[in-house]
Amino acid sequence: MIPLSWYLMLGAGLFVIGMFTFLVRRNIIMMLISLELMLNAVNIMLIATSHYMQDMRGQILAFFVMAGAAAGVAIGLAILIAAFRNRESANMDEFDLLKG
Amino acid sequence: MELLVTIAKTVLYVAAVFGVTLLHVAYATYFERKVIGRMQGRIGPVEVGFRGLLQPFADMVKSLFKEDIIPAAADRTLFFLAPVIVVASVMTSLAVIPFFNNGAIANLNVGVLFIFAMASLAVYGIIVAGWSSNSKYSFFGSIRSAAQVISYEIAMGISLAGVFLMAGSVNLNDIVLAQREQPLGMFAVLQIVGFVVFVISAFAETNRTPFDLPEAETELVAGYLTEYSGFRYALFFLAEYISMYIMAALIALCYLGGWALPGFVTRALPFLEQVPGIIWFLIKVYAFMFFYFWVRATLPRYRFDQLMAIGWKILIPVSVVNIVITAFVKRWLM
Amino acid sequence: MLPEFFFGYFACAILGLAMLTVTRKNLVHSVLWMLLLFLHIACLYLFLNAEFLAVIQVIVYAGAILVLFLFLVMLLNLREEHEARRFVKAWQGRLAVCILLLTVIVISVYKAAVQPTGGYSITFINEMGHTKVLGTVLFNQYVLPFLMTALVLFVPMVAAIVLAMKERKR
Amino acid sequence: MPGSYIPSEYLPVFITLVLGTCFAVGALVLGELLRPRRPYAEKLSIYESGNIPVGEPRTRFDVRFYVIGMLFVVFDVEAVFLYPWAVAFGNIGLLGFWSMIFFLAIILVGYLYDWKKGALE
Repeated sequence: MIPLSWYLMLGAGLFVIGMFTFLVRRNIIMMLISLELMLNAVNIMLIATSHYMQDMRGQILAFFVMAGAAAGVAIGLAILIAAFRNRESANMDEFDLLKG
Repeated sequence: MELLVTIAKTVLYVAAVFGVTLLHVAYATYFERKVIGRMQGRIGPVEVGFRGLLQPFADMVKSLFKEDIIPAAADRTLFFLAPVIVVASVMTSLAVIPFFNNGAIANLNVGVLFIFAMASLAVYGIIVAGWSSNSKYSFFGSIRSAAQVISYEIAMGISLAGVFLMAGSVNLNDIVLAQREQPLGMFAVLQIVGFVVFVISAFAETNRTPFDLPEAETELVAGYLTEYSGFRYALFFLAEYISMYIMAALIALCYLGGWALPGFVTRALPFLEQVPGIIWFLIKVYAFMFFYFWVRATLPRYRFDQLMAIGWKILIPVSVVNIVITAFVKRWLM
Repeated sequence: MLPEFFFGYFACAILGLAMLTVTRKNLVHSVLWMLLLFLHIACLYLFLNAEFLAVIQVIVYAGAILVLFLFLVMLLNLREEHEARRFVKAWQGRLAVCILLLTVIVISVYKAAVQPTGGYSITFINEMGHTKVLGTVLFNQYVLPFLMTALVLFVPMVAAIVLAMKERKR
Repeated sequence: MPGSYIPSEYLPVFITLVLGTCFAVGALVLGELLRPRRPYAEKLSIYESGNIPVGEPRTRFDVRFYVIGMLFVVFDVEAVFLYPWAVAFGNIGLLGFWSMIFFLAIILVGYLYDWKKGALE
């Protein structure tokens, strides 16, 4: 018998790993990857809670999160392509000028 | 203890399924050469064994003993891993195919989706193979190949949604049982549009002619397989044939009635119920395998832009329209 | 005993693979470790009796999103960065914030427990099939969020073309 | 009971996965033991129709491959929403039915836009 809090702590650990990477890495692709890790951490928590409550709401929400993640990644990477044309780099520090 | 017995039984069953599948694959290559040979006015392999029946084993021994070259610039771990990913993912999807009533290794509730999931993993094998070889032809071939496979995966998924709609389930066993009372005992009649789309995508998914661009010798040497030789190449080849079987099995199960006989046939001729279902299943699978070879002997290859245009501009819209019409008909006319 | 063993394995594997994912220098390796991570998360969903979501995790995350990442990493052919330029300079403060956040979450969920209030028990889901249960709930009670998802998916179709294909006009 | 659920129907799948991987690795290792091994530099170099390899092997490729990948992600998610709808078709009301038609219509608009812009060429 596993208590729900174990799953929540696992999710928290994954979330913090993703968040730390997001904060310290400069590479945009790496930052997007860590964003995915955070979303997955939230999904684990949602599905676990939903399972323990015997309710479907959490799972539906996790489903929507996946769709949102897909859309977000597609746009994020498209922005990266557009930015890459101007700077030839995927380094976040290079994109500090607000002009095309 | 009970658990160990279950595991041992499953291991034996899985090993038997693998063994039989590999034997079928070996003879599928022989069958293919014979069929295409006859169609082109040749006789195919005759030298090894009676009428060339041992040819597949000769090929296997040859590729086992052939020197295998890993390019110096390759990423060795990934180079080793790529065929393993492809073969393992393809063989795992064998687990959900019911060869007869409840005859699947695992009767999953998400059966068909599991096969899709495994097929989407096989794309990694292709990309990793091309990238790790560190060669232009391999790399470009793998990207092309991956683009092709993912494009047709969508058409395939959406066209199968029509079948899910008719059957009300994604479990392969339930899909087969739902077809019994359909016209001719198969969904291929009412879902004819989805069926055609699925068949075309199946050719593209398994990289068969007329969509075998990844292996178009005239353009990109051997595509992502350029740097692979010896038994590694043989494993990719094996995976291609197993996935042909899986596609043929999916078509047989989802559109052609699988191992079941139509209701009106069993009512008219009850003794046919005694025939094991696996026989009907294999007849359908082999009919489709023959179709694969027939097409290969007949049709020329498409150009890459034509191939993408067929996938994106024809198959996807057609399959979406098909599912909308199916939904309307099912809602108000059935 | 068995559930604890499986949970322990998956927890260690998920955290370990996440570490591996974010520390690799070569982005292709990073993405491939993440593939393994997503497969483990999918297996974890199986233990939460969410088999449809497990399959979707593989199809959408592993099969689509990661392929897009891999395409982009190869498309841009990014160089491996210098060690010094991989991280921002003042990382100690950010680490402290992260550890603080972790502590806060762990303390707040440490004793978390919920009552099984809904009617979707394990037997009910297994009998009806997870896909069917989820579809029934989704399309009867969550129609509006679903329609908003359609808009969410519409945006990348337009935006990505506008952003990525800019060059072709010249 | 939540918290002690074990998906026992996936045990055979796991066994199949293990055996399949073992088969692939075993075949490669067997080949490794059996075959000859006489490498030299030319043999290990990359195949380029007999010429000496030139240029960067992992060159950048056309952005349209990325656009294809992006469209693939969107359509994949769309297909994934279709499955529960199709399976639960008998249980969903009129609103759920029309919502999916509306969903497909929105996706269709985006698809036509992409077609017009030449993303599918």
